Formats: sequence, structure tokens, C-alpha cells
Amino acid sequence: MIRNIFALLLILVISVFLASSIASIPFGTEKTTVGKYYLDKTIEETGSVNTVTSVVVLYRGFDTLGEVTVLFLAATGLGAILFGLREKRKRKKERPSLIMRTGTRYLFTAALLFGAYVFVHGHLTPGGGFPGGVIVATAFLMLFLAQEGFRVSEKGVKFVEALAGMTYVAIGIAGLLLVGSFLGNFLGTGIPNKLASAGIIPLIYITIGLKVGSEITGLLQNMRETTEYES
Amino acid sequence: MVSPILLIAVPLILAFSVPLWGLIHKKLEKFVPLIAFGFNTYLIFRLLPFALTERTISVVIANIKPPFGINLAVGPFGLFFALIIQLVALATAFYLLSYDPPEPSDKFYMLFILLVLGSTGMVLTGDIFNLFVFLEITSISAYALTAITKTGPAAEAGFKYLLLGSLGSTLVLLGIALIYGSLGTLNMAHIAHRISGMDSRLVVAAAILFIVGFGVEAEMLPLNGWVPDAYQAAPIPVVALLSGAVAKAGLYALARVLYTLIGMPNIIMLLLTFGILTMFAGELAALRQNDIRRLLAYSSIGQMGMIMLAFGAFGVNSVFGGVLQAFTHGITKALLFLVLGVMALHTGGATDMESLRGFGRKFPYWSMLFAVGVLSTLGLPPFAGFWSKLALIIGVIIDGHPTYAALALIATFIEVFYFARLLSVIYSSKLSPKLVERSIRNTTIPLLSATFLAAIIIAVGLYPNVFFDLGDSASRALLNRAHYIFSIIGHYLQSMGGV
Amino acid sequence: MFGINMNPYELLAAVFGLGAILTYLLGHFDRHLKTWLTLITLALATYIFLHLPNEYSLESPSLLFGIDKLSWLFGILTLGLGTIVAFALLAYPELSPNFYFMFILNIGASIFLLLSRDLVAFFLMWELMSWTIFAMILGDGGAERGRAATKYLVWSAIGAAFILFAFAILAKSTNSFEWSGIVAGISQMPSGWRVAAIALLIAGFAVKAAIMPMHTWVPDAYAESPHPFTAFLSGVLSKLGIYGIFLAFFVLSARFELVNMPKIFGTHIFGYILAWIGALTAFGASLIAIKQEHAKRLLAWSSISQLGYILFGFGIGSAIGIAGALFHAVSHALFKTLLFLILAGVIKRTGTDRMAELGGLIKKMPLSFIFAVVGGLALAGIPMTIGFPSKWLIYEAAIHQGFIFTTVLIFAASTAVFLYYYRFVFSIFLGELHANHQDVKEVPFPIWFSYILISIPIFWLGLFPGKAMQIFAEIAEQFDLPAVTNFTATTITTPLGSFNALIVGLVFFASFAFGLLLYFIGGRTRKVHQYDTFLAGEADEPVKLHYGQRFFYFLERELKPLYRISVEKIYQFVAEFTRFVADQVRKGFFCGNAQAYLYYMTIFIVILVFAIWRIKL
Amino acid sequence: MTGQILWAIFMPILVIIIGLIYMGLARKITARIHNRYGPPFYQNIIDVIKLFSKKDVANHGVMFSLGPVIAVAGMVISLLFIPIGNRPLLSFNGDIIVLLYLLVIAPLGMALGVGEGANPNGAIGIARALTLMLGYEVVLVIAAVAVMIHAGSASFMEIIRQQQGGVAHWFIWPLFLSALATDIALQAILGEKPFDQPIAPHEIASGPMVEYGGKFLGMLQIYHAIAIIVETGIFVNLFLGGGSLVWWFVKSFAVFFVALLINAVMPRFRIGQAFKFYWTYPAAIGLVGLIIVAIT
Repeated sequence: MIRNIFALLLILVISVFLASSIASIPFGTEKTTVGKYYLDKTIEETGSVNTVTSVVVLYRGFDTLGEVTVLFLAATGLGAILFGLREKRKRKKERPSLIMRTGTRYLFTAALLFGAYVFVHGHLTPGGGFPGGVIVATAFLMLFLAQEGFRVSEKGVKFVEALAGMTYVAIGIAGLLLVGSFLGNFLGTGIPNKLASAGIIPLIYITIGLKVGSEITGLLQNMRETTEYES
Repeated sequence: MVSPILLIAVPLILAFSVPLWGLIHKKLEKFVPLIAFGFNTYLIFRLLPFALTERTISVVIANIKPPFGINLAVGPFGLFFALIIQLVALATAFYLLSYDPPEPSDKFYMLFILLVLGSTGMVLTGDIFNLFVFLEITSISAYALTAITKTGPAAEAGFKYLLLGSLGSTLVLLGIALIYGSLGTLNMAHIAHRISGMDSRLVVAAAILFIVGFGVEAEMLPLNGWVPDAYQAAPIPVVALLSGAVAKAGLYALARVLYTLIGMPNIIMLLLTFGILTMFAGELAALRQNDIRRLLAYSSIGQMGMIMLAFGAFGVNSVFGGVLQAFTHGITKALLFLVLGVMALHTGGATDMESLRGFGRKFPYWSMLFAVGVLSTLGLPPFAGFWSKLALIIGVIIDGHPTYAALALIATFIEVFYFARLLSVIYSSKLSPKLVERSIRNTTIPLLSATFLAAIIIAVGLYPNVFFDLGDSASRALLNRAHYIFSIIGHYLQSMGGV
Repeated sequence: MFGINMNPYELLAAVFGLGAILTYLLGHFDRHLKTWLTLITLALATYIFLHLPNEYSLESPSLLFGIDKLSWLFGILTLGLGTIVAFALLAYPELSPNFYFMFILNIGASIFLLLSRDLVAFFLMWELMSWTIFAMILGDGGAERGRAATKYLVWSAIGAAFILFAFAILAKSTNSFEWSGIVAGISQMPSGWRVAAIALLIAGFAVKAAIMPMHTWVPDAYAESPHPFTAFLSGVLSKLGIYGIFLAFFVLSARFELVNMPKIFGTHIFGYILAWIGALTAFGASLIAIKQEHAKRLLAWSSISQLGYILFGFGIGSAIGIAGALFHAVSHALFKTLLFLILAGVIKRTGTDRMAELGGLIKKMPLSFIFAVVGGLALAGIPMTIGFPSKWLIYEAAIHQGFIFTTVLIFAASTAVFLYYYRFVFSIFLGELHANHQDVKEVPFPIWFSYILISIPIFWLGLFPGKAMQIFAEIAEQFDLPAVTNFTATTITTPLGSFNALIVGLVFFASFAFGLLLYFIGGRTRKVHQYDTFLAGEADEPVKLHYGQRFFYFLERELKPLYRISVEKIYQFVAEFTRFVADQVRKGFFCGNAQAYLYYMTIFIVILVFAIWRIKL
Repeated sequence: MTGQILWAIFMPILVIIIGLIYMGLARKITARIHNRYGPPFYQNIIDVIKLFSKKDVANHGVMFSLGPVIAVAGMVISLLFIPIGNRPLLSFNGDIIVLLYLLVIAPLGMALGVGEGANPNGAIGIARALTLMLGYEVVLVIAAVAVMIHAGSASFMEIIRQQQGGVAHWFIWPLFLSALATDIALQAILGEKPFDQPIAPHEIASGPMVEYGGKFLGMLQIYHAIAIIVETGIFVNLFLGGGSLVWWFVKSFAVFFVALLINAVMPRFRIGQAFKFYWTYPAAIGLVGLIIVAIT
């Protein structure tokens, strides 16, 4: 009890400290040098009309590569730790209904397509590789939920995941070789607002989309297998 | 000059490719880490002459010049740490060839590569947010690798590590947010240039958050509770990397942030106190420890404390000692853990002192390697540890902190005590009944990899010149804040009219 | 030299390095090859050592080496006695090649320690010398050896820490790592730091020199180290500590004379303190030596006591005192090596050094007995042996300088020498022969020949002390110290009195002839069995009564209050306390509870907040 | 030179005879104090002659035989380094400290010989003797240091020279406490009660002498005879100003006589008590004396 109260006090002190620190940051002023630069120069420098995308994929593309890796790691790590533990915990569940099963079959393709659309148009519209990939994974999630005994090929997932990841890095190295800078835009900016514009951004978003999609699918599969249906 | 970015790109592409190798043949997987770090080590040696020049260069990514894009700030200090990480990684990757990885093996190798990659990225990057990203890569792969054997203690250790580590990274992110919120930039050089204009309360807050966040990885005192458990539960090659790569990367981040970004001597000198406390806690905890793995883990904490102490002394001499000590500690601990892994093969997995009693009589070469590691840790010639410890103590005294140097020396007495006890157990004439005549596995490959590390220790001990030069330029580079700022964003500042 | 274009210093290092490695590698093939290789290495090293040029600097890492009279003296002792001990090792083929490797490395490190002219080189060699001793004590032995070796290494680390700390202070203040630069710059040092540095240096070297209260490792380490090596450890390696003290006390402090310090009887207070420590060491250790049951421990305590004499001589610091201390260093090196070698031979033949289990070996090992007497005479300081002039000089210096109380202590210590020395020689060689040792043989040739080799200088310098005095005078001159100049080959004269060693020797032989004359005047004698003794009719058949255990028990009883004063108790308390704290840290702090760790983190943040706010805001 | 050598040969014989007479007188005087008649004063000379003419002596080995030889030799050499009757024989070649060490040769040689005799009584006797020695040596040294500091020299001849010119110049006056301490130490050095534990005939059968008979015992008698002269002689030289040959022996006998008187009426201490005694009272007396000398 005393421990808890003391802990509460400690947290209070930390909160006060942080709050008072943060309170001193003037908000909304034009202090963010870098942000202003991005807003001003995006289209000119990258050809992407979606500033967020250009920041994510070009200005801070290296971070994105890192974040993709982090996501990959999370999936891999989870897979590694859950490996072999799958069969241990079984829960019984009611089977999905017929409507569910039929409906998901039709929705699956649409969802896949939508996901692909989102990551291909990342430089033009809101969205991009990450949401796109998640939408793709959602398509598979539907099947996992609705289709009894549905499995994706583990090898296939791995293959796509690996290839997508490698392609991302390969694009980066291509930039290094062609324009002397890792992840450098070796395709030119193109005409803004066209689909085939903004240089390597769409390419990267495609790889990200595929990678995220396959990763999350794999992750879902890993987690799904802890359940079993009532027969 | 070859591009340092390849140090990250090549292992990354290889890490992604591990499953593909596995599709061809299951046995091919284990060569991937070796290829990756073999290549990286080659690159590092190509870059080393550059590390001797004391210059920091900015490697631009995506053709966008800092402070707007991300860049690698490759300087002697970072390269020195990258060298440590790569050497340890190479030896460990070689060791992996004869190691039965926990299943799933492809994921194990991927995580393994990414762990090293993350640490390498941390020491090379010039962007604070990128540093955070690499910290995440490092720590997440470390959590996963700690728990990968899926035993009870491993899961528990992994959980503890995850809890502390993720909280730490969150704090780092918060710190970055504070800085970005007030300065509007993420480039470390740019931040360093502007930080004097920042509200000092915010700087302090960010400094605290960074110390706590990176302190978890650097095994700083109250944040290192995960260390003994993780070192005991994780697979041996991972442990070698935890002390050889992860801890060093955490230390680098701490030093870089405090010296370059914050740059306030008062705050840096807090490291003196934390270093001393960490050192005493580690050494004392090791004193009565009977399990050698945990003992080495505590000793690792102690050594990290000593290095922190050197970094806290805020002077070129002590930092010189600190970087040298980081090098020898990384190599030595990796050696000790790799040898310990083989020792455990001969006792059916047990690593407590009683099980290993008399090991030296049966396996003289292995124990000799172990003894080299121990003696080097104790700072005895003709091993690398002698020079680093000498440089560290003398450096701290010359930089004006004799009291702290004296405390550090007192802590080493404890260290000497338990290591001497360890050696006397290993070289005891009484044999443990658990020792088997021959290990179940061929130990040629571990032998070569441990010999490689021992050879580095002895070579550096006998010819410390290059080592000194590297450490010298590394320490000067760390302290030369103005040069760092200028070489990264000098062009930008000029274009802004010298603002 | 040898057709190789190498600096002699490099050559010397190469000889030691290659010798060690070759001995280690080839030692596995033949039992005796390793010793012969060691001897060859040492012989080559001695040859090169005698032809070293004055100075040599290694560019990288920048180390400076050189030779002077002092390092020459200690170097000759090291190499000479090292070679003799190595020769005796011929009788110990069972020692592992590891041992030989460490032994050669150790001698090499000692030699380069003596040759080093800058702090880094000195410290490097010092540490190398220290841990190779650890390796040799540890050897491949049991729990006791492990404990002794651990104790040794911890103490050695403590000593090294003091030295390193002092070196760092010196280097910082004088901005130089070279001895010459430090000596030149030391007068600019703040006097507090100066005193601290020199005190630390002396304390650090005192560990190796086995000066109280840094001596506790000595009895254990001496008792557990390989028997022939103990001779080297006590005879030579402890002298390296003495060498260090000499450097610290005379070379560093002589230059600035500690001008502001008060003087007592013409000696500055620093020297006075040293003299007291030395005298107490000599006195205390000799009293403890009396009550030992194991011969090795007895000699170990005796070593501590004798090294106290040397420190005492340094502390007096007058011309006679310095010469006496250096002389005693030489003589202790010789006779203690001899005594430990004899003990090694005894242990080799009987397998024990417990004095109660030995006895009567004079019948079986007469040569060993003779040299035990020789060594004992030198240890006790009987004229004609080297032990006398060295002790005599120290006494003369002490009385001349007015060190009254310490002189009494020193005299008492040297009286105690008779007690433990007689106990040593009686319990082992005299008295009744133990039933287990009826078939014991004389020690093998390499061992007894090494006795002869060491006995030659013991007598030679005992009869012609002037030869040694010449060297000491040169050393003193080299370091600008006062020197004893009033001596001839056989006579030393001090302001107090004089001593002619040769006359004493000749007269003794004349008196001995007189005694023999009396012997031959008397009637014939009849050889009787050893059990044929007078027991006042109390036993009708021969009983075995070897008076070996608790030889001086009545004395021990009276000295109990003194024995109760033990610095070891303090160390044990410190160790216990450290263990307690260690357990608390390990079990309490690293408790394995994730919640607790988060708690720590929170507390840590709060501490940081307050700490930094106090600093900054 | 020749004279000196002749004197050096003659003097030991003279001293042996005088010493034996001292011993005989001691028996006589003690007997008279005990109200006995006692043997004639030349009894010990007769004893020695008898012992030397004895045949068939038990011999335990070479060192056993050498013990008495070294004992005699050691005492003779000590004798030669003491100025007797102000005649410096060899004492220019060694000072007091040298003498203190030469004095040890004889007991040491004897102790080694006793050791080979393998009789535990002998060894116990030696152990006692050594313990006693540790006791009185401290006292003796304290006194000797006082003398050396007072005289500013460790040379016998210098010390005697400073005491010339009458009784008033004797060091016993300025160094009274030291002299007193030395005299107490002398009691043990001479082996008289209450400090005769090493011999203690009733407990350990004469201790060191237990195995020695015949000519060996005779040599030990001779050794003892010289020892009495040497030991009293040191006191005479240090505190009583030496003197011409006759005077010297008179003074020496006087010192011996004091010891005898104490011996005759005293019981024996336990060895532990004796040791403790020496390290307390006489040592304290000596130290006070030493401090006084050092201050003045």
C-alpha cells in the first residue's frame, strides 16, 4: 500500500516535471524549420503531391526503412516466440455462419484490390504502403475468421515478405549506385498528380505494402492457430 | 571511399533474404550472418584509415542534404564503436556455424543480423529520430532473441527486458519530441547548433529522458535489472552480442546525446556518479555469484559502469580511456561468453562453478582462452585490457577526478577477487563429476572463433599503437562538438548566412 | 651480436619471449628439456644483460628503457638466483610446462621492470611480473592453492592500484611519464600531492615487499606456491618491491627532501615513519614465525621480518642505513633462496613441511643439513656470513642516528631469529628420525649443487663485504645520496665502530682448531643408536620422542596478548562486510522482480529531476 | 705482533683456569650460604681433568661431537674480542655489536649438537634457553644502546677510554639504570637462579647437557668457565671501566659474586614467568635509562 502511494507520488512528480517542461514549448508557431521546408519544397523536389508521403518515403525514407524493419522484427519476433507454442492452448469456438463464409469470399478480392490501390496511390492520395498493407492483411483476416481451416502458405508469405524487403533495400542501393545516394531518387520527379510520378515513391510504397501485408498476414496466421473450432 | 551506408544496407538485404536461403537448403541459413558480418568487417577495415583522421563526414541519404534529410554522420567515434560491434559480430557469426539455433532457425538468424545491424545503425546515424529507429530495431530483436529459447526463465527475462527497454525507448521518443517541438529539427548537428537557444528546462528534461532511455541499453545502474536474467537465459551467441554490441551502442548513444546534443558539462558529469554506482553494484553483485554466466553478466555491468565513469569525466584523456575500455570490454566479454558456451557443452549445460571445477586440467587450451579473457578484463599485460584500464585510470586522474579514479580502483579489487576465485576453480586439481571427456559436438569452429578474439586481445596488447591512434581520434572527435556541427551542416549554415 | 641487427634490449625481450614460448611448446615432449631450455634462456639473457647499452627507447608504445647501477645490481640478483633456482628445477620434472612458461615470463618481466625508465613501462612490467606469480602459485593445485593465489592476486591488485594512482598523480603534475622528467619536475608539485604520491608508491610496493600491514598474502602464497619457486618468490621477487621503495623514497623524495617536514634526530619524519613500520614488521613477523608449525610458513614469516629490516634501513636514510638496507636486500636474497631450496629438497624427499612430522634428517641428508646451517648462520647474522655485515650496518646506522626504540625492536627481532631458526633446523634435521623417513635419501644433485652455488657468495661477501660496499657506494653516488666510503675489501668502518670480516673469520678458525685440539685430547668415543638416550629410567625400552610440536608453547602463552593484535582481523571484517553488502546488492537490488525494476526506474527519474534541477536551475 | 699472538694463545688457557676456579668458588660460597661445607675451590679443575681422561663416551653423531667444539671455539673467539685488563687484542676489528653476535656462536653450536642427541630433555632445555634469551637480550640491548649513545661509540676501547681516571668516571654512575638492567640480565646470561630454567636439573635432567658425558662434558665445563669470564667481563668493560689485569679480574669476580648471592637464595621461575619478567621490569628500567641518555 505504502509502496503504491509512494509510486503514485513519484509519478506525480514526473508528471509535473514533464508537464511544466512541455508547457514551455510555444505551440503553433513557425518554429519547425524542417516542417516548413517540407511544405514549401515537396512538389518541386519530389514530385509527390502528398507531402506526408514524400516525407515518409523520401525525406525520411531511411526511417521508414527502419520502421519497416521494426515491423518486420515485431512479426518475426512474435513468430519466433510463438513458434512451437501454437498447439498448446486450444479454445473451442462456434463455427462461423454461412453468410460469413460466403460474404468473405466475395469481399476478399475487393479488399485486396483496395489495399493495392491504397499503396500504389500513396503519393497522390492519403494512404500509402502501411495502410495499404494492413488492408491487404485485413482481407486475409476475414478469411481466417470465416473460413474454417484456411491457411496461407507459410513459404509463400515468407517469400513475398523477403522479396519485398529485399527489393526495398535494392531500390536504395540502386539509388546509391545511380545517383550516389542511398535511397536516392534515380527516376526523376515526373509530372505531379500523375500516377507515374514522384520517382521511386510508388515503387517503395508497393514494396512496403507487400511487405506489411504479408507480414501482418503471417502474424495473424501465427496468432490464429491458437484457436480451434467446435465440430 | 566506400559508402558506409553499405554497413547497414547489405546486412539488411541479407537479413530479409534469410528465408530464401532456407528455401534452397536449410543449412545455408547459418552462413548468412557470416557473409553479412564478414562483408561488414571488410568494409570497416576499408573505412578505418578514415577513422584515424578525426574528421566527421555526412553521408547523405536520398540526396537530401541535412538538416532536411537523414544522414549518416560517420566519424572516428562512431566508426570505433562500429568496429567493436563488427568484430564481435564476426566472431559470433562464425561461432554460429556450429551452433544449434533455437527453432525457428531462419527467424533466429534474421533477428541476429538485425540486432547487429541496429547497433551499427545507432553508432553511425546522424539523425536523432533515426537513432531512435535503430534503437528500436536493436532492442526489439534483443527482446525476441532473449526469449527465443522459449523456456520459462527465458520468457521471464525477455519480458523484463521488454518492459524496461520499451519504457526506455518511449522516454527517448518523448525526449526527441521535446526537442523537435522546440527546435523543429531532428538532425543532431543542427540540434547541437541550436540547443543553446532552447529553454534550459526543456534541455534538462530531454537530457533526463535520454539518460533514462539509453541507460537501459547501456546497463546503467537502476535500469539494469534485466541484465543478469537476460544474460543467463539468452542463447550464448546472443549474450556475446548483448554485451559486445547492444551495450556498446547504448553507451554510444548516451555519449553522443550528452556530449554532442546537450553538451552541458554538469549533466555529463552526472555520469561519473552513475558510473561509479553502476560499477560497484555490478562488481558487488558478482562477488558472491556462483553461476559463471550471471557472474560475467554482473561483471559486464561493472565494466560498463567504469566506461560510463570515464565518459563522465568530461575530458579527452578519460574519454580516450573510456573508448579503449569499451573496445576491450566488448571483445573480452564476447570471448568469455563464447568460451563459456563451449564449457557448458562439457557439463551438460551447467555453468555454475562447481560443475566446471577442474575444467582447466582437462581442456587446457579452452581454459587458456578463458584465462586470457579474464586477465584482460582485470587489466593485466600483455593483453588489451591492460592498456585500456591504464589509459582510463590515468585519464580520469589527469582530467581532474582522482577521487573517482580511486573509487574505480577499489571496485577493481572486488573484480580481482571473484575473477581470481573463478580461475582457481577452473584450474583446480579436483575434477567436477559433471565434466565429460569429449563434448557432444565438434568444437573446432568455436575454437577458431574464440582464438580469433583472443588473438585480437593479445595483438592489441602487444602492439597497441593502432589501437591508441583509433581511440585518440575517437575521443577527440567526440569532444570536438564544433567540428561535428560544422562538418554535417556547415553548408547549410553558410547558406543561411552563418546563423 | 649474433649476426642479427637488433638492439640488445629487443634481443633480450626476444630471448625471454621466444624462450618462454619454446619452453612451453617443447616442454610437452621431454621431462627435462623444459628445464634445460629455461637454463639456456636465462644464460643467454644474462649474457645480453651484461652487455646492455645505456638507453633504449621503444617508439610504439612509447616506452623507455635504460640500465644503471641499481638495476644492474637487482638484475644480477634476479638472473643469478633465477638461474640457480632453474638449475634446482632439474630435480622437479613433474612441474608442468605452464610453470616454466610463467617462470621465464616472470623473470623477463622482472628484468625489464628493473630496466624501465618510464612509468608506463614500469607499470606494464610490474603487472606482468605480478600475475605470472599468481599463475605459478595457482599452478594446477587444489583448494588451498586457489585460496592463496586469490589472496595474492587481490593484494597484488591493491598494490598495483596504489602504484597506478601515484603514477597518475606524478604524471599529471609533472607532465611527464619518464622518470627523469618526474624527478626534474617533482619540486614543482604541490607538497600535499607530493607526499601523497610517494606514500602511495611506498604502500603499493610494500605489498610485494611484504611489509606489514600489507603482508597477509605472504604466508599463504609462500606456503602454497611450488616449493622451488617459493625460493625465488621470497628471495628475488620480494626484492623488486624493495627496489620500488628505493625509487619512491630516495629517487623521488631525495630531490625535494620534504623541506617543510619536521625532522626527528636528523631524519625527516617520512623516514621515521618508514623506520617504525619496518621495525614493527621485523619484530612482529619474527614473533609470529616462532609459533608456526609448518616450516614454509615459518620461513615466510621470517621473510616478512627480514624485509622489515630493509625498510628500516631505508627509513634511517643515512649513508650507513642505505648501504645496510641494500646489503641486507642482497643477503636476504641469497640466504632465503638457499633456505627455501633446502626446504624444497626436504619436502621433495619427505613430502611434508609439518615440522612435527619431520626430524632426524641429518642422518639421511647430511648435505642439506650443512647448508641449512650455512643459511641459518646467514639468517641469524653470524659473522663470516653475508648476513652479519648487512645487519651490523643497519644497527650501526640506527644507533648512530639515535633511533633508540626501533633499534631495540630490531634487536629483539634478530634474537627471535635464533628461536625460529633453531626450531626450523632442529625439528627437521635434528632430534629423532621419524619412522616414515627411515629410507629417505639425500636430495638429488641439481638441488644440492644449487646449495653450493648460493653458498659461495654467502661466504665470499661475508668475508669480503667491501666488494659489495663498492657497488652500494656507486649506487648512492648515482642518485646523489650519502655514501659510505670508509671501507676496504674486508673492513667497514662507521663513526661508531668498525668490523673486519676477514679477521673474525680467521680467528674463528683458529679458535675452532683450539676446540678440536681439546676434542682430540679426550678419549675415544663410541657411536650409539639414536634411541639410546638418557631418560632417567622412565622408559625401559626406547620411546620415540621428537620434540617438534609447539616448540615454544610456554613462550606463546606469554606472548598471547601480542598475538591477539592482528591486522588480519580488520581485513577479515572488511571482507565480511563486503560480502554482506554484496549479498544485499545481489539479492536485494537485482531481485528479479520486474515491478521492482520499474520502481527503480521511476525513482531514478525523480532523482535525476532533482539532481539536474539543482545543478542547472 | 708476536707478543700479541702469544698472548692470544696464552690468555684462553689462563681464562679457562680462572674460570674453573670461579666455578669452584661458586660451589664453595653457595655451600657456605646453604650452611654446607662444599668442595674445595679447585674441584672443577679436577673434574675437567677426570672427564677428559674418561674413555668410551657415548656419541650420537658428527654434529653431536662438533657441538662442544663449536661451543668452546665460539667462546674463545668472543674472549679474544673483549679487552681484558685494558689490553686490546682484536677488539679493534669489531665493536660491541660484533661481540654480541660472536657470543651467540657458542650456544648455537652447542644447541645444534644437543639437537642431534635426540633427547627431548635436551631440546626442551634449548627451547627454554632460547626463550630466556629472547627475554634478556632485549634488556641487554636496551642497556648496550644506552652505553653506545652515551659514549658516542660502539668500540670497546673507546668506551673504556672514556671511563679512565677513577671510580667517578665509571659509566655505572651516569648509566645506573642501564647497569642495573644489565646486571639483572646477567643473572640469566650466567644461568644462575632464578633463571636457570635451561639447566633445571630436577625437571629436565640438566637439559642440554643430558646426553653429554666424558670429554664432551669436560669441554662444556671449559666453555662455561670461559663464558663466566666473558659475560662478567662485558659488564666490567661497559660499566666498571675495565682496569689492569688484576683489577679486571677482581671486578669481574665481584660481578659474579653478586650473581652468586642471588643464586644461592632464590628459587627458580617458571620459564614463562622469567620471560615475562624480563620484558617488564628490567626492560622498563632499561628504557627509562635509555630515554634519559637519549635526552641528555
